Parts: sequence; C-alpha cells; structure tokens
Amino acid sequence: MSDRASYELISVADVLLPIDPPQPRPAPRAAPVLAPRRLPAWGILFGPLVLVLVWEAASQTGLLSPRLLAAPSTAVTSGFAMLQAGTLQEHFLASAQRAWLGLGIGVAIGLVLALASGLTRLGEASIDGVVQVKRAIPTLALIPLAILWLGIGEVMKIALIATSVLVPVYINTHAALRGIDLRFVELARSVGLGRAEFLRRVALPGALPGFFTGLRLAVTACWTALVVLEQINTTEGIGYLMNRARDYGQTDVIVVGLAVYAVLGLASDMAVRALERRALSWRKALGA
Amino acid sequence: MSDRASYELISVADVLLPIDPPQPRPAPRAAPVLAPRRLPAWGILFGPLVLVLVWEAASQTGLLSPRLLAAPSTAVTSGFAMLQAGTLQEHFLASAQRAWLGLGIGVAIGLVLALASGLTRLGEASIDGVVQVKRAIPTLALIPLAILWLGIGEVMKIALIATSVLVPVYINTHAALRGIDLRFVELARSVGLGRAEFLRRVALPGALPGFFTGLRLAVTACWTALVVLEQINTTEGIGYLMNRARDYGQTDVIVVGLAVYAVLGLASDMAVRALERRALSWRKALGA
Amino acid sequence: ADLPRRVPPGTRLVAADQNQALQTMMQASGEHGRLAATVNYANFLGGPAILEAFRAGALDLGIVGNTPPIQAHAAGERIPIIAARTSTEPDYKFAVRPGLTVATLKDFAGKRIAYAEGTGRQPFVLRALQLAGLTRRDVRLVPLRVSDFPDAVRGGQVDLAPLNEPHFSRYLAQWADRGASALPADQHADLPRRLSYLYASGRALDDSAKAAALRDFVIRWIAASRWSKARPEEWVQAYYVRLQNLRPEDGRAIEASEGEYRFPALSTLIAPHQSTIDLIHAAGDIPRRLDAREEFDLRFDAVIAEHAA
Amino acid sequence: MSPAVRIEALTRAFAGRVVLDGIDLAIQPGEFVALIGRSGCGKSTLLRAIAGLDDGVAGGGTVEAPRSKAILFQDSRLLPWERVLSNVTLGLAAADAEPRARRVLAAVGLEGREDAWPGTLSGGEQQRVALARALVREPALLLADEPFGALDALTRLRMHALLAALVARHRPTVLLVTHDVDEALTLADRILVMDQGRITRDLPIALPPPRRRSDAGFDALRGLLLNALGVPEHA
Amino acid sequence: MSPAVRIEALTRAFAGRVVLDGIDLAIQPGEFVALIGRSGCGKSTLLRAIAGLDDGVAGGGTVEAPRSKAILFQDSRLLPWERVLSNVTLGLAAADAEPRARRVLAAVGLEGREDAWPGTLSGGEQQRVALARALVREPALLLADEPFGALDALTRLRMHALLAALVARHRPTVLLVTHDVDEALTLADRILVMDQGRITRDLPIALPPPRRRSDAGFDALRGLLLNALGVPEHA
Ligand SMILES: Nc1ncnc2c1ncn2[C@@H]1O[C@H](COP(=O)(O)OP(=O)(O)OP(=O)(O)O)[C@@H](O)[C@H]1O
Ligand SMILES: Nc1ncnc2c1ncn2[C@@H]1O[C@H](COP(=O)(O)OP(=O)(O)OP(=O)(O)O)[C@@H](O)[C@H]1O
Ligand SMILES: [Mg+2]
Ligand SMILES: [Mg+2]
Repeated sequence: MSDRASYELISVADVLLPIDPPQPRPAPRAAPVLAPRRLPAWGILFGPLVLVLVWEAASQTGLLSPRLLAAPSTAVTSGFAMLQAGTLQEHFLASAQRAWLGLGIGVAIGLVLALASGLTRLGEASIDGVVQVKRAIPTLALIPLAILWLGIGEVMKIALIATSVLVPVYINTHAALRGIDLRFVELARSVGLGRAEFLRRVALPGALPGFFTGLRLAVTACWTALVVLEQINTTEGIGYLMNRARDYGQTDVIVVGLAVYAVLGLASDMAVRALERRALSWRKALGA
Repeated sequence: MSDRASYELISVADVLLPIDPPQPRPAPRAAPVLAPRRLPAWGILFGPLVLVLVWEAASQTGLLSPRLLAAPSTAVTSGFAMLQAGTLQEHFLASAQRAWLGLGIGVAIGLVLALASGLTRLGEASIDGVVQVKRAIPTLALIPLAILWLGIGEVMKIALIATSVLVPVYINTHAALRGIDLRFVELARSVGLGRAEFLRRVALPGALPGFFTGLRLAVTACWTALVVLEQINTTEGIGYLMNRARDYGQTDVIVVGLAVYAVLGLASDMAVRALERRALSWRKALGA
Repeated sequence: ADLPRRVPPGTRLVAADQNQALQTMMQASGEHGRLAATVNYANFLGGPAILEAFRAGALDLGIVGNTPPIQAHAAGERIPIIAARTSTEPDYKFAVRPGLTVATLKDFAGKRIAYAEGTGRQPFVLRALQLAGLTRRDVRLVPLRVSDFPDAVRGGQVDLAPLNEPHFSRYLAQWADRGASALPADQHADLPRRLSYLYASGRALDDSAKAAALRDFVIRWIAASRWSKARPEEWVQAYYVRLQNLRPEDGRAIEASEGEYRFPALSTLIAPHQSTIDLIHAAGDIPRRLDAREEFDLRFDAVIAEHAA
Repeated sequence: MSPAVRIEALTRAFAGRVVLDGIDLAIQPGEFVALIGRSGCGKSTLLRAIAGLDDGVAGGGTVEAPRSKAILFQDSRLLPWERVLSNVTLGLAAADAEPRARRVLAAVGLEGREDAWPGTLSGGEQQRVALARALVREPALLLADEPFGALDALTRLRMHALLAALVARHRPTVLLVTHDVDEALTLADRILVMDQGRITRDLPIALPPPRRRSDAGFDALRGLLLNALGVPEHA
Repeated sequence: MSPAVRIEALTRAFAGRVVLDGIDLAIQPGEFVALIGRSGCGKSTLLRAIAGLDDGVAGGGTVEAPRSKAILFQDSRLLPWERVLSNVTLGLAAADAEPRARRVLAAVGLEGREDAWPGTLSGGEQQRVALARALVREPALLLADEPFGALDALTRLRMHALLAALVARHRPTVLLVTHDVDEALTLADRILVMDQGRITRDLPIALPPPRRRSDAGFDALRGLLLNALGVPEHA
C-alpha cells in the first residue's frame, strides 16, 4: 500500500479554469422568496369567502336562477329558520354521532393496521393487499354485504364509516412509516430499543406527519360517507336531509346542507392542522 | 496570499482489486428486527388470496349460500362467459376511458394547485380553503351542480372524477411540500436558485413521496367514483354493470364486478409503487 | 288548443330512459325508425338525476313512474305528463320475511315495512296502509334504498317489502325453504297498478316543432308498447335476455308481471294522481298541496284517444 | 476602498437568549478571515446573518455583504435526491457548469463519483462535495462553516491548497469558521476569536507564506490563540 | 484472555467496489484503539460491521463483539422529535436513567439545554449530546466515529478528559475513529492506520500518561503516523 504515488495529478490551474477576463455575471435579480411567509390560520378562509361572494352576486344579478341554486343569503335565512325550529341541530347531532364514532374506530384500526403492516413482513403480506382491495371497491358495492352481516342498524353504518376512514389513515401512515430514515432505525438498534419502545420513540413519531395527512382526509370522509348511508333506515342526519331535498328539488335546503358540509370541512381541517402544528412543533420545515 | 499552495492535488484511487466475488449475507438474528425485511412486490397478494380461498371454502361447504353471495368460482365462470361474449371488455373500456382521463386531468390539476398553494401565500389563501370545502362536500351533492353546468355527457363525468381525484393528490403533495426540510430551502436560497429551478430541483423532488401517496389514493378513487356517475346517461361501464346487476339481483355479475375492482385496485397500486420505488431510489428509508 | 302536427326536418329530441327499456322497445319494435324527429336516448338509473338533467335543459322528455312528476312539480319545475300507460297488475308485491305470514293488509299493524321516500314505492306503501285503515304510526316504516329492499327482507331486517320482478319471484323461489312468503295475491287487488308516464319539459312543449315531435313520439310509443305485448317472446329476448343478460325465465316473469297495457286519457288520471299527491303530502314530504291538473298536458288526450283505441 | 462585509451592532437572540451581542466588523475585499471560538458561541449564527439566512430570528443591527456569495454550511447539506454532480452544479447558470464541476470534483478527489447518490458517500466525501459546490461558484464572498472538520490530515492539506489556489486566483473575501488553530494560522490574514456572542480578539496574521508550524512566530501566535480560547496551558 | 473484538477476513463491498479488503483484527478487553485513515478508506464501514449494522451489504468474514456496546455515529444522529434529555436516555432501562443523563449532559457542558429540540442546537452541541448518549450507557465496547470533529480546542480537551475518566472507571474497550493524529496519540493504547480497506499499520503507543506534545517520543510517533497517512513532509 505504499505506492500511493500513482495518483493522478491535477494542477490547480486546470481546476480553476476560465483564464479569460472575468465573464459578466448575470445581472443579480432580487432574490425570489422561496419559502412563503406564514399565512394566519384563518387565511385559508379567503378563497371560500370570495366564492360565496361571487355566488351571491351571481344570484342577486339574476345570473344564477334560484330555481337552480339558492343564493347564500336564502340559505342563511333557511338555515336560520331550521335552527330556530331545532331541526338542523337534530339532523346534525344524529350525523355527528355516527360520523365521529366511525371516525374514532376507523382511525384507530387504520393506525394499528398501518403499524402491523409497516413493521412486520407477515403483517404486510396479510394486511396490505386486503386494504388495497377494500379501497378499490366502492362503498356502494359493500353495502349489500354489510347489510347481510351487520343488519341495517347503526352498527352497519358506523362499520362502513370506519372502513372508509381507515383507508387514508392506513395508506398515509404506512407510507410515512416506510419513509422513516433508516439512520434512525440503526440508532434504535444500536441503543438496543425493544419493539415496543421502537414503536413509541421512533416509528410513531416518524410516521406522525403522514398520520396527520391521513387524518385530514379522514375527518371529511366520515361525513361524506353519510350521504349514502343515511338512505338506510334513518330519518335523521345531514345526509338524509340532503337526499330528501334532492328528491324534491329543495334548493335552499340543499344549500344549507352544503354550507354545513363546508363549515364542517373547514373546521375539522383547521382543527387537525392545529393539532398537527403542535405535535410537530419540532419540525423545521418549509410550512412550519 | 500568493502561492500558499504547493501541494499536489490528487484524485481518489481509481480501481480496487476485487478479491473474492462478494456475496450478499443473510441478516444475523438476535436483536429484534426493527426494520422488516423486504417483501417481494407480489407478497401483498397473500392476504387477498387467503380471503378468496376462505370465501370459496365457505361457499363450497354451504356456510355461505350462493343466494347471498356467489362463490369466487362461479364468478370466474361468469366472468369468463362475459369475456367470451365481449361484454366485460366493453364495459371495462368504457369505464377505463372515463377513469383514466379524469385521473390524468385531476392529478395534473391537483399537483399544480398544491404547488401554487404550498409555495405562495396568495395561492394558499385562495386555493387551500376551497379544496377543503370541495372535499367536505360529497360527490353525490355536487352532481346536481355538475349537471347544471356541464350537462349529462362525458364532460360532466370526467370533471367530477377529476375533482375527486384531485383531492388526495392535492392534500398529500401540499403536506409533503410543507414538510420539506427548511435546510434545503436555505441551500436553494444560498445558491441563488430562481423560483422555477427551486420548484424543479427542491420542491418537486422533496414533495415526491407525498405526491406518490396521493397518487395511490387517486388511482382507485377514479374508479370508485364511477359507480355513482355511471347511473347518469350511460349504458356501458363497470359501474353501470354493477348497478344493473343490483337491480336484477345478479349476484354472480356483482362478484365479477367486485373482482374487476379488486384486480384493478391491486394492479394500479402495485404500478404506482413500482414507479415510486424507481423515482425514490435515492431514499434510504425503512421501507426502501 | 291543438297540438302542432308538422315536424320540421332536423327536429331533435332527447329522451331520458331507464335501464334502456324505452330505447330497446322503440328499436326492437321498429317504431324508432318511423319517428319523425331525431330522438336520442339518455340512460339513467334513478329519478333525481333525471329531474336535475331536465333542469339543466339536457332533456326534452322522459319515461318515469308515478312520483317523479310530483317531485318535479314540488321543485317548481314544469314537466307535464303527456302520456300514460297503465297495467292490469299491481305495481309491486309485498314480500314477507322468512318465518312470518301476513294474510291481510290489516295484519300490517305493528310490522316493519321497507319504505323508500321519493320513489314509487312510497305511495304504494302509503296506499296499502290507507286501505288497511292504518296510519303511519301503526307500523314502523323503515327508510331504505330501493336496491336494499331484497337484502333487508330476506335478512329479516324488515317484515314486509314491496318488491318488483325478478326479485319477488326469486325471493319466493329461493327462500321457500326458510319459510319465505308474500302477501296473498288477492290482497293486492286494490293497490296501485303499474303506471308509466311520459313527461316532457315545458320548454319543449312551448316549441312548436318539438311539440309536434312529441306528439309523434307518443303515437310511436303506444305502438311500440303494443308490439311488446303482442310479441312477448321477441321483447323478452331483445331486452331481458340479450341486453340485460337475464335468464329467459326471469325475463318472462318480469314481462308477465306487467300484465296488459292500457293507455288512458290523461283527464281520467287527474283524480287518482291527486290522491297520490295527497298521500305524499300527508306524509309530510311536500310542503304544499299540489294541484294534479297542473301536471298534465291535456292537449295530448286527442292523440291518445285516436291511437289507443 | 469600502469593506466587502460591514457589520454594525449586530444582535441576534433565540427565545430571549442573546447569541450575538452587538457585533461590529468590517472585512476588506480579498481579506481571508478565520473565525474561531467555543462551541455554541455564535459562529454559525454570525455566518447565517451575513448570508441573510436568518429572517425570523429576533435581533437588530446592519449587515452589508456582496450579492455574490457562496456558503459552506456546517452540515454538508447535499440534496439527497440529486446525484453528486447535480449537487455541485445546483443553481450554476454558466454554460460550462458541468465540465467545471467535474474538474472541481476531481480536484477534491471525487473523480468517478459524479453519479453517486449523496447518501452513499462517506462523511468526508460528503464534505468535499459541499466544498466543490462552493468553490465551483467563484464567489466574491465565501462563508465557510468548518468545511474541513471531517477530513483526514492529508486530504485536509490538499483542500487547504485548493482553497488557497482559488483565493490566489479570484481573490474572494473569505470568512472561515474553524476549530483548528493551526488551520487558521496557516490560511488566514486575520483571525477573530469569538466568545459568548462577542468578538473578543481581532488578530492580524503577518506570517509570510508558506507558513509552517516550525516557523518562528507560528508557535507564539498559536499559544496566544489557544490562550484566548481558554485552553489552560496548551498541551 | 479472549479478545473483546475479533475480526477475521472481513470483506465488504458496495456495488462491487471493495471497501473492506480482508481485515483481521483482535482488540483486547479494555484496550483503547484509535483508527485513523484517509477519507473514504473504510473506517466507518468497519465500525458499522463491528456494530452489526450492515446487513444487506455484500461481503464475508467473521465479527465477534460484545453485546453491550455503544455507538457514536459520524453524524450525531439525534431524533429530531425527542428533546435533548430523551435523546440521551433513549433505550436506557436503568431506574436512575434520567438523573444520570442530566449529570452526563452537565459534564458535556449542556446543563440547562435538556429540554431543547435537537434542531435548535449548534453543530458542536449536537455532537456533545451524541457523546452524552454514548457515555451514559457505560458500554463494554464503545465504537466512536469522529466524536470530537465539530468541537473547539478547549471543549475537545474537556471531552477527552471526560472520556478518559470514563475509561479509567469502567475500562470499556474503545475503538475511536479520528482524523486528529494528536488526539489519537493522546488517548490511545494502540493506533491502527487504514488505507484502501486494509489495516496498513498497527502501532502500540507506550507513552506514559499524561501525554503532551512536548514529550519525547510524541513528535516522533506523530511524524511516523503523518507519514503513514501520506502527509509529505509534515507541515
Ligand atoms: N434555532 C435556534 N433556536 C434556539 N437556539 C439556537 C438556534 N440556533 C442556534 N441556537 C443557539 O445559539 C447558540 C449559538 O449557536 P451557533 O450555531 O451559532 O454556535 P456555533 O458557534 O456555530 O457553535 P458550534 O461550534 O458548536 O457549531 C447555541 O447555544 C445554540 O444552541
Ligand atoms: N451505502 C454505500 N453505498 C455505496 N458506497 C458506499 C456506501 N457506504 C460507503 N460507501 C463507500 O465506501 C467507502 C468507504 O466509506 P466509509 O464511510 O467507510 O469511509 P470512511 O473511512 O469512514 O471515510 P470518512 O473519513 O470520509 O468518513 C467510501 O468511498 C464510500 O463512498
Ligand atoms: Mg456552528
Ligand atoms: Mg466515516
């Protein structure tokens, strides 16, 4: 090993070419802002607000016939009337119970499945494909089977909500788990972490960003699933309300329903993101 | 500071002499295996396969009456008959055209929106909330509006597929963008990357893992959306087939439909993951 | 006022079809080729989407059961009925869950009955209750999607479900061993008969070219319907067997369940239609009592009388 | 001649903890300044302030620095999804960016590794890629945060030589953070000692090149600096 | 006494490139071995092989090493989502893990930073947390990959002293990768020089403690080692 002398020799001059007079550098432009400044949490309301204003304007000027789509202001009046009559609250609570119970169960199962499948070979072999198949099959096609096994009561509805909520949680958490930096796994091995501690200290926190993304998809999925499910053995719920309004073309009620969905969607997304910001406060990321 | 340097500049040794052909070593087993060993791509078929076998066994032993759910073998026979008659292909192609066109458009729009919203304040303010509202509203409730504006033709169906496919692509890509390590953004600034180059060299590759997760959700969403959409002004498509089979209680056709969904789901997921593995080959991650 | 008769060349109609039945019947009978206007068919599954398509101006006419015109009316849309086809058979038949027997309509008291608001089965069930002298409070109406009715009744989730063919016959045949039964046929005698309406958008009716084309369509439709009864085997083959992939015996059962067709004058339907409206109104689904007369375009009675005789 | 870098009353604080405590500093064009100081005393914070990479950090003061600058971060900070060569050419607009990058990579001893993923490089190799990325730009101001920390003695000498050659050729202003007093003494025209957010020593180094440990004056300066760093009696 | 670490005919190759080329090595219990060598010569690869962290890498040979070992990675490798204290106690089962960790953190000069996020630490601070994490475990074998690279002279001396104290107390076997020849000479009982995947020098160091640069023999060994590393005439 002593003949190190056989290395190639590169002279400094070769390296540092352009010998010719210094080239005119491209004019320095004002540095572009690559990371956007932080938007306040309510900032995302700007878009929806503009939308509602445009809609209202279109309704007022007659561009949009109220026969086709009620104006937001009409919907406010109708919504207020429904609130005063107490019907809106009833429908909302009926749906909320189903949606949130299904959400809780689905998120828990999705998380457990993702961990089992992400961290063990047998788990992946048995779980992953089944979840892929499940999510490829439309809920509408699963309803007959669900009725067969679980009847037409609340159990069936909550089960179906849970299975649809499970999918984004599973996929995102699983993908995030699979994306955990191998260096941290090595560290875990080198300090002799057991499986449970590895899960708690490395796998879960490492997969947390993915889990939250899945959760964001889940918190709205649990509500949208209700439109179909509340056609079955119910007389209460936002989904039921929407279906009946659609049957009889009650555009004002439809718009009230849309507003409920929109508010729910925005509120739950903002809630999850607030949670996420707190849980991931250690991150030094573009959007942090 | 003139000639501080008189050392030779050399490059690293070129070739090392190979001794024995190196062999891959089996992993020693003692400490708990924290990172699961790699499952071959077809490994995820294990779960679905077991499911089908259990189902067939239940059918054969009479535990599951064919009156309730046809056996997989019956479905194979029916499916084969439908293939020979050419009807299955026709339905498949009709759906595939809608699904994939919608997928392509939705993925493109989702990606662009995620970039606009993830990298600019104005973009986030105008886009993000609207997407949250959109995804909170069930497709079923959007159909009336879509019919109103886009009619009952293919345009309406493809637009609705695109908007539902857009959601997971947007959410996942946006979240991944927001999770890009700030250190890379600093690097980009320090080497004076312009916006376009920042996008191409840092933002896009950094958000790619999230984009792929979104894409995985999208490739099945485009098909499941069809069950509802193919109730409108169509006479062909897997969704139409399933709906009609339900109308007439053709359990074997329903199972053929389920099988088509399952195969599609597994195949498209595996395709996206193969693509992902290639695109992310630089990753040293738990699941790489 | 009389209907215009001249159909200018180039007149087009778009017809809402359900399960391709209209289109197949028109084509298999050869009547489609005799139409004066160019007619395209848009196939749908389910009523609400048809109403929305009308609103969007995408449709000129459609074939539906007895409730969609009421829904359209309630929604403030003008889609008058331009022709009707009644059958001698009941619209649906009540299947009874395995292990239970229900001998008369009066026995409905206290039972769980599958119920689908916004569909033809709603007035059907309500009428049955009315005939039995019961009110909604004497039974449990279980709201379900129509497509879930067979599953619900065979799984015992409901005691009674109004089924159509082939589900009704298949239910009795396949679940006889578990004690599947039905409300006796004679108990169905006073229940609503099968009823199909052709209805057309007010805008098409205001357009003299389209109105003439619609008049022509009604003539051809009556002929095609007659053809299907005159050549039931050809109809079953063309539609149920070839197009819908059903077994011939299923197809025949469905065909038989439709009984004989009649094409009554619309004026004679106003009273029964009003009572259907009243049933639904009493159920609380429509905010105000609608006037059935507004839902018919009686100008078509002349052409119906001429061709239905 | 106006200074290349001018800093006045610079303060920076994290969560109330003052890290830069009123720094005044002027660096002349072409000057080679070494910055040494205890771990955590604020060297990287100062460099980041000069580089303009600390928006959002509390503090005040003025910083003037040329537009054209290159930064060598304390971590090598390679984009893991770009191969070595692309990491070096990142943001380089020149038409001959690629051949130039290849030459610089060869000079840092990484010929043949142009197509490797950064994740497959050894620690020292990664550091050399980062060095190549900074050198290939030929900036007016080079801010280098311990660029040689992970290198062995020989490679380090070679990198010193490479840097010296670049400096001789293009005469950039250099601010080099290092923990190696000998390195500072060999390379710099001026050495700053930092402590608790202040510059406590500002030492011009007038030794003639080539500088060697055995030179008269070298050891004396060495002792002085180690003393300034608090090393009791330099072992 | 059987050796604490025994390595025979160890080979490792990445994508056909041989990185460890038939290494034979025995380290006695309690021995303090320093490993020096060119950047990219295979030092980290050897450490990872001893630590058993290289499944999937092609190669052969046998490695025997004690179960109880601690590894200091070349990057400090702190879990970004755990605070400093939790990073130190990671996987530590002892009942007094936390007070012990606090003491070690104080010893590395990070008292009061227990609740900081790793991302807010300076480079040297991060390295010291990693050092604390390794030292708090009192392992039978300590594998340290350039643990002092990012530290200033004074802090480095303090860390040397800390390590020496630990070694004196628990007598672990130590394998220390370093680029600093003086560091190796001050701390080690034996120095290995690696080159292109082989161990080319195996040098016992018999200097009595406390060792100083000014000692007789120190300079000679220093010259020998620099020569082995290829530094032409040691500057
Ligand atoms: N983002 C931050 N948040 C909170 N504290 C920070 C942050 N960045 C740096 N600090 C603290 O500021 C002090 C100075 O940090 P700096 O990185 O400038 O040190 P340094 O002199 O470069 O040290 P080293 O030689 O170890 O790299 C350190 O105590 C560090 O913990
Ligand atoms: N995963 C890998 N894939 C391919 N090549 C690798 C990989 N890991 C290391 N190498 C190569 O193996 C060689 C030895 O690497 P190693 O990390 O052992 O070097 P080292 O002696 O620790 O160097 P340094 O002092 O720079 O840290 C290097 O050339 C490196 O590029
Ligand atoms: Mg620093
Ligand atoms: Mg190394």
